[in-house]
Amino acid sequence: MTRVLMEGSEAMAKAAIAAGCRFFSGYPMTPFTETLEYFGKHLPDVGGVSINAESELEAIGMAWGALATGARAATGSTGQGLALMQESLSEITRAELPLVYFNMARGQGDYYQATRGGGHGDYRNIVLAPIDVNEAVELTQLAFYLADLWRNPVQIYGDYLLAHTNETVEISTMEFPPLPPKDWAVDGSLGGTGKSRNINPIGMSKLKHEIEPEAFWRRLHVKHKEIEQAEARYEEEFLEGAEMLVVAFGTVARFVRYVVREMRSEGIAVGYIRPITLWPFPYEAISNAAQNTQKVAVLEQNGGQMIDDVRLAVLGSAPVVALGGFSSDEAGFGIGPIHGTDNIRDRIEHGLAGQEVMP
Amino acid sequence: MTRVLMEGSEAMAKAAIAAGCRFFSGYPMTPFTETLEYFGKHLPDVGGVSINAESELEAIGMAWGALATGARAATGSTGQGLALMQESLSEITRAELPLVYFNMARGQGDYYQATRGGGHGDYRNIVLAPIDVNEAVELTQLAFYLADLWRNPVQIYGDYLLAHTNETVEISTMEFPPLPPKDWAVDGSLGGTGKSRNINPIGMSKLKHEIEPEAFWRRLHVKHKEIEQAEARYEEEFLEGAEMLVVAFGTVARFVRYVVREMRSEGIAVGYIRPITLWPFPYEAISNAAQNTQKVAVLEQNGGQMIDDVRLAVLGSAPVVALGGFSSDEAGFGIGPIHGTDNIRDRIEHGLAGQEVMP
Amino acid sequence: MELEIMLTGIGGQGVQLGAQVLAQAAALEGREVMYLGTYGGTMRGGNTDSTIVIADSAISTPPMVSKIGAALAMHHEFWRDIEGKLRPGASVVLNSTVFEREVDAEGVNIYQVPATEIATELGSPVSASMVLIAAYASLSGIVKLESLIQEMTQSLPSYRQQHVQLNERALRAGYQALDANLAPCWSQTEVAP
Amino acid sequence: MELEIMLTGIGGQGVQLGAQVLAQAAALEGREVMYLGTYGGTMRGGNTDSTIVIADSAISTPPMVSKIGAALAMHHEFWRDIEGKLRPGASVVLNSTVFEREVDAEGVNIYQVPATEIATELGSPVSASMVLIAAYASLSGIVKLESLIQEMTQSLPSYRQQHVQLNERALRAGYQALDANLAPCWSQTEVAP
Amino acid sequence: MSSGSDILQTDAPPSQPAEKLCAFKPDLLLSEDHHLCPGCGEPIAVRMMLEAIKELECSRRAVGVIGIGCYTALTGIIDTDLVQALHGRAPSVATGTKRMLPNGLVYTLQGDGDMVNEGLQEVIHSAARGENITCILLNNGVFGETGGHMTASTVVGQRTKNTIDGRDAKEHGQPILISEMLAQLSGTAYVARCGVFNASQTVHTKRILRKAFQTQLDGKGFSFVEILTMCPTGWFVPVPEGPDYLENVLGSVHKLGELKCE
Amino acid sequence: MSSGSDILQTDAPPSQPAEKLCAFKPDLLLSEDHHLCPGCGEPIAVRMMLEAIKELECSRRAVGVIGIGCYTALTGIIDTDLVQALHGRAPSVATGTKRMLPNGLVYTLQGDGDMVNEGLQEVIHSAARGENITCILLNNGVFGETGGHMTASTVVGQRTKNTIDGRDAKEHGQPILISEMLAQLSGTAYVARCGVFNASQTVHTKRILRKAFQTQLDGKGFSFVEILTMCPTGWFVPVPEGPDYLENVLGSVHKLGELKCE
Amino acid sequence: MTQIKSRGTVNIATERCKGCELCIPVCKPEVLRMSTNRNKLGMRYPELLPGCTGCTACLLMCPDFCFEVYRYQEPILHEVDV
Amino acid sequence: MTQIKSRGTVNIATERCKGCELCIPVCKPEVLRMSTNRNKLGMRYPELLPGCTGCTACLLMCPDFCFEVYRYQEPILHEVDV
Ligand SMILES: Cc1ncc(C[n+]2csc(CCOP(=O)(O)OP(=O)(O)O)c2C)c(N)n1
Ligand SMILES: Cc1ncc(C[n+]2csc(CCOP(=O)(O)OP(=O)(O)O)c2C)c(N)n1
Ligand code: SF4
Ligand code: SF4
Ligand code: SF4
Ligand code: SF4
Ligand code: SF4
Ligand code: SF4
Ligand SMILES: [Mg+2]
Ligand SMILES: [Mg+2]
Repeated sequence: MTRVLMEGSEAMAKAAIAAGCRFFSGYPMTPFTETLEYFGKHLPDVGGVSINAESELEAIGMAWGALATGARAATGSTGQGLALMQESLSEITRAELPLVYFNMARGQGDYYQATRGGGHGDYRNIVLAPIDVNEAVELTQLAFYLADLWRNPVQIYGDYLLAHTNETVEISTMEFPPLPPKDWAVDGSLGGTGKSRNINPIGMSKLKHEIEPEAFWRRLHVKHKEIEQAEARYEEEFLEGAEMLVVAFGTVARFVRYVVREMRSEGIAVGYIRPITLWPFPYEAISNAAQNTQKVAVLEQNGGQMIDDVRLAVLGSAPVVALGGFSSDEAGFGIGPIHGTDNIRDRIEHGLAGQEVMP
Repeated sequence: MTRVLMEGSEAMAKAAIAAGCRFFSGYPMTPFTETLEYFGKHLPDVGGVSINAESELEAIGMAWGALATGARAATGSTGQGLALMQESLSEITRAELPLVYFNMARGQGDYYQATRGGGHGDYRNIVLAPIDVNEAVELTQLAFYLADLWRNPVQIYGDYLLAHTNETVEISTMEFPPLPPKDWAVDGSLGGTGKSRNINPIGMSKLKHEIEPEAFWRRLHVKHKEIEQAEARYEEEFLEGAEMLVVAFGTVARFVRYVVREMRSEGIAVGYIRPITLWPFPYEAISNAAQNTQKVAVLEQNGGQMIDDVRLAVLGSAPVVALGGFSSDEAGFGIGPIHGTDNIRDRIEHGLAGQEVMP
Repeated sequence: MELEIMLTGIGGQGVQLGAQVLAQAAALEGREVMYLGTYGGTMRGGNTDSTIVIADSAISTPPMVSKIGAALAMHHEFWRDIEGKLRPGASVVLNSTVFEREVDAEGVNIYQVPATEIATELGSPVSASMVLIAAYASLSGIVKLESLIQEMTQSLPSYRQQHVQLNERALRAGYQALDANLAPCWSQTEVAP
Repeated sequence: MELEIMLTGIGGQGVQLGAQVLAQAAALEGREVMYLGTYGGTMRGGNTDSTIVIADSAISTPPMVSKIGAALAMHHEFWRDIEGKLRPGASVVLNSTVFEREVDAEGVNIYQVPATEIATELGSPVSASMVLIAAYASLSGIVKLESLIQEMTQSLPSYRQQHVQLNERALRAGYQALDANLAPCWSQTEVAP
Repeated sequence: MSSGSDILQTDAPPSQPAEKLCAFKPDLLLSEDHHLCPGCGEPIAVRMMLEAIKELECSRRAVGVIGIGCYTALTGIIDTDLVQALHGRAPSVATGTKRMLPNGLVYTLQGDGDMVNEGLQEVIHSAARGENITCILLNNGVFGETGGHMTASTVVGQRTKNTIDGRDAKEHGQPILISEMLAQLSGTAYVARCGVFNASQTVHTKRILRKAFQTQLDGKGFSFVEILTMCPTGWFVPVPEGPDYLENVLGSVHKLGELKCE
Repeated sequence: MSSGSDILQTDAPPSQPAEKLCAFKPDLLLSEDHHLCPGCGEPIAVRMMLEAIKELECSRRAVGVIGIGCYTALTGIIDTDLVQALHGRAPSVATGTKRMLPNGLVYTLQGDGDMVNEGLQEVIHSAARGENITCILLNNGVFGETGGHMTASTVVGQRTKNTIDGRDAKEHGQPILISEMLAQLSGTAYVARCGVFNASQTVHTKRILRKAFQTQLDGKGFSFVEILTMCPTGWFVPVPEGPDYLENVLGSVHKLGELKCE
Repeated sequence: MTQIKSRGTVNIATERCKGCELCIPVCKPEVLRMSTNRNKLGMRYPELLPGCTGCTACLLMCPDFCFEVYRYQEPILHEVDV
Repeated sequence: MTQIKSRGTVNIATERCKGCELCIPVCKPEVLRMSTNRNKLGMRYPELLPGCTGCTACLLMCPDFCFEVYRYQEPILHEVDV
């Protein structure tokens, strides 16, 4: 298969279909709409189903129902639409259903939402934040694998630029290790046998009146700890001898990486590290990297959210400075001055000079 | 006025009415239902309106509409119901409306939701976590004041025990410094004058086509930074000479405080510090306290959420240990073994012995 | 001083009402009071407890107590859970008409009151919990009989006012059932109402 | 090598189609390509830009560029924003029929192509952007004419197939408008398709 | 021929030759035990539903999507595959399930609080879409589970926790007649309302449930059964008066009948 | 008496004595400029709405609660007090506003995507409650703002972005006729549907809006006006064909008329 | 003394009975009545008098699955005082 | 040459016109037609021919608030070629 030029939205949807996604439901909202459109156009070709749900609540409900049958299913929106889905996201996590969902965000202000969730109770979703369309294609396929492996929702955190940039990509089904059979999935077949299934967010099975919620919470917690151990992913460059380390994620990191390469080529001692998974956050990698640098800078397109995690990683072993910052357009789609290498360079230079950049 | 014995739910609702709350809307959910019931019974007595909304989404919408008129208005639910309100909470914060809302939570698993929010974009809500009914009565009144002062939503984070415990309380209208007039509130009166109002979550005013979203975000951010400076509240006891500091909040802190007092009376060098505001978190107080102790323990009824903030406060200056933990009942209302001084003492002793307690 | 009192029994024995009246009476007398009722099951017949803490200044004790200064037991069912929490010197008042177990705690003072019998004689077996709380009030001095009567009257919903008289009789009878001041709980300093 | 090409113009001049065809043609030839269109306003007549990055290996450049190696300008409106980004030695191809400004950048190579005039002569003024991209292709060698023709054909929606012929003529004419290889952009090493 | 005391022995199957007409519980129930209140109508309706599924020989293809209300407690004993949905969301969940299991018999079980309050939109949209599922509403006109407050289905005059002297139209508006509303949509193929306030209506309820399921099996589109059920607890009426109260108070507004049968 | 070229000068008020019948914009509009598409029906409907408010002398007591759709762009120029609601939520917001401002004239302005999709439940519940507000629906059968996808109001055969050859009932179900649905509820006092596809219907639209507002002013309960509006962009039809397409395609299903007037 | 015919009978799981009395009025021959005794749950429960027809109405109305219904191959006759 | 009477007239803000043509067919006397020239937005806009009645139909249908409508105190007569 050769590389083709595709828009991010479409490439991700296509990758999802290549990964076996057979159900999609969503409600239009910029810049998520094109993803929805691609599924609508192409899922039927492979015998899948795509529904333009009547609202975000209905979209995630439908995905939930499809997941329960063992199908690979996905939904998505922008962070705003996902805000409406928080009750479901939290409970789907407890029902241990392998949902994949897209946040085609308007900027990076949804970091807290993505990593800490706005649902109730303790739960965590894996969050993959691709830097470009090529990585998005890979991470989308990985998302379905991880979701099934851990029986846990996985979010793909993109944005307007990821959704709308066209890149040459190759989309073919990726290989992953084998997964256990989905013997928990409902298909009706066990009705009347005394062993019928019950897909339930409070871990309840049939005839089990005495739920043990504490044991259930603990089991989930242990699983989440295991995910933290196993799945943290990151990319790093020029850590060696870096006077300052810049931490960034997603599209913004693409600008940062470019500038850091440029500065390094000019002999400026700056390094770069990028969480690919926002949860689990690569605490260890950043903690280690922070041992060998004078300061750690965080460059995120929001008022300062990931900086919490960076501080938690660095834990005082080096100063952590914020390089900003808000960056918006009139339409509210989250495109702004931060999406320019000049602007980024300026921020990094401030950081090197020991100055914070106000968000 | 003398002290009367009242259930927490009712005392808070009564305090809200004393503070001038004149609108309430909510949807039943344990253990929030009694709060809703009290408003329903007693708001009409003072010419107020209480609506049993048809869902949580409708409840918060109604409160939004009432707030827009300048009325003191509130809503609430458990964390699960609040999960459904996240889009609204996030946008009400941007519309700078002084919402007060109750989270009569099922345990302390909603800490992330309360402090980081599950809405989209950057926003923060003040979170007050009373330790008992008496404090709840005060904090409820404070909530309405702070909401108006900062034009920012304020959450009151309670739980099943706070809602259902009866205590002797005195509920009379508290005095607060004067507030600016609500000249932004709609009443229709400026229609046709060219100066009619527009209560808008994206900071848009009439004829202002060129919204400056960045300036808007920044203004909000600065406000939130000011709140962080001004409003952090906490309680502390026995910091002096404490070998270990226990951090806890809400109802759980009531058990912790009791046990710490008991242990101190036995000469055991343990101290206690309690964030009263979960946001803004009392980083400085905890950071200072951590300077003079050997370790900091966090005792929260969840899988470990506030511990992030404690770590962010302590920043490595002392080890931070988790003392757990999940604690549930069959009904899922969040009552469990942690609500026992024996259990708490046991956890604290583990901490003193240098052992973490798994959640 | 903070005194933890636990009422225990099975559904339908008036445990919650008894607790409420006792708690309200203490509040009426200007005490700091906290109480919390718990219901074990959804169906009638499950266990039902209520914890009351009465104090002369701000209460430190959390609402679910691990130690109890006084226990009023309407029934032996579920008594096990309570026994272990009794403080040394705790007062235990038993509804001897139905309580059919040994009390397995050391250093506590046990008072037997045939509450159900007394109440039944007065023509109102459901008033047994009133007998019990009044008996405890008299032996401990925790609240005055008048306070109990007043709060009992206020606690009953309007459609139950016919029970007021029966309950009042039960309270008076209970107050006489034991010698007064057997185990006084308040120091001499009176709390301002 | 990563080459940033920016197409600029006003709405309705075919800027987006031109960019798409150029980008697709490069992809067809096995290059790594990235492109992003932006629309300034909601109404016709607003500015419209498109950024293309073409490279012979994985692209490092982010989608919104601060520096440009080549600019193809259909119109002078909004040219100001672009001028400042030109790299030294950048190629600038202007639609000289309508471009009415001075180019205020030093060290860049300016090529004038009367694209609209050529296209109008061919009977299809809306094909001016095809003329321009083909002219650039010929001077830079960035893609072959055949690739442009092939991708132009594929890019047009089915209900626009009548434009294929006109566009093909415009591409061919544009390809002849300047001397070939005035500013070759690829090193001698060919990229494997 | 027996004699003696009037009261017959009923603590075991009869010793005389007899045919068992009906077992304690339907086959698709795992146990007879549950915690619902005395006199609750929901277990009665669920029995009919499970018998209907069995009679249609769909035990091995039925998937239930359950809402949140008192009936949720029955998920531990219903022996069909189940998906527990959130309060209000069952029809959307069922939509996803049915689309992926076109041969399944996919039903929802919801209360009026779940369906007519919290999830009104979901059921209407699913119906309008003509989704080939069967939605079953247990309508008791209250939020039973949370203590008996008024729902959007409570009829005027009905007692609930917050309308203890009866719902007042001025203050609380009028109830939504959900069956009438759904019948009006062209996406619905079968809509009927029944009630379990006496034995013959209970049998009739099963008949209606069978028709609704059959509609789905025939691929005709959205089918809907509204079953009026007793909630003496939520209504604050004496338990034995539940059936009469249901028939006369709720039933006089939510009128029984087949509203649509295509 | 003038003569010369056929084309008259129209770039200024006439020089001859003349009475101004109608100004460019209604008094309650702050400016004529907006970014909506050529041929959009929404500004026409909004003009009628603002004129109706003015004529009823309610300029100083009207509060609008605005949904999210293309019409939202007009909030910058509508000169009544406004509250911007989230997508779908306007009727609930208006409920809170009206309860606190009983003498206000509280109206919502929503699109079909906003009201019939995302917020279907809110408008129905508000109507059932008999909330004394006026909800105004601009129905163009598409999500105009997000690029013209099908809504729950799109009629069978209508072109939208994802039904470019016309909505197909089999695949996408049938539209919800929201006015009919609301008229059925006893909480509604006034329900009418009109359209702005020609001048007389536009004038009629104002008459209907006046009646709806008057219903609220008289305290009679929920009033509802559905206005069919052109969206040539979303329908993928040539701009000048908008009015005809509206009248014939949407109007033949969403039939004009007063459905309820109490 | 008179004779009453039972064409059917029921097996009642009285320990499960919650005493709701729904079974009582639906029994057409009126052969069910509530006990004076109470079961372990504290509830009164139905008792069967002669004359059951095996109509299953009681079973249909019982929310607690307390009835099993039988039809005798041969009707049973009971002698009762009237 | 013939005479046409204008009882009214319109003031057209052509620079704001988006060329939708909605005003054209609603003008009963058919005195509006689209220009051949384009405005700054690149759009054609309506032009008025003699015979306006001042009926306001154009104004009612214009989404862009391009019309002001006047009624002459005395009708105006135009001489036109037919
Ligand atoms: C989002 C949400 N809100 C509120 C609740 C609380 N809740 C649980 S059950 C219930 C009422 C159920 O009423 P209904 O569906 O009529 O069932 P019933 O109990 O009457 O059988 C409510 C409000 C919830 N679980 N989820
Ligand atoms: C919760 C939420 N989901 C999705 C959107 C995206 N959105 C904005 S406007 C719109 C469509 C509006 O359609 P309609 O109300 O019919 O108005 P129109 O644009 O057709 O005038 C959508 C889906 C949103 N703003 N909020
Ligand atoms: S509350 Fe009502 S619906 Fe719930 S179990 Fe009890 S009777 Fe049934
Ligand atoms: S998309 Fe449709 S509704 Fe939106 S402005 Fe354009 S024509 Fe109007
Ligand atoms: S089967 Fe019929 S006759 Fe027999 S006890 Fe039951 S209801 Fe009565
Ligand atoms: S219907 Fe069932 S539960 Fe109710 S009284 Fe009869 S046997 Fe008992
Ligand atoms: S006012 Fe009437 S007659 Fe005059 S131009 Fe307008 S539509 Fe035509
Ligand atoms: S209706 Fe208005 S915008 Fe449309 S063509 Fe006529 S004047 Fe121009
Ligand atoms: Mg119900
Ligand atoms: Mg629309």
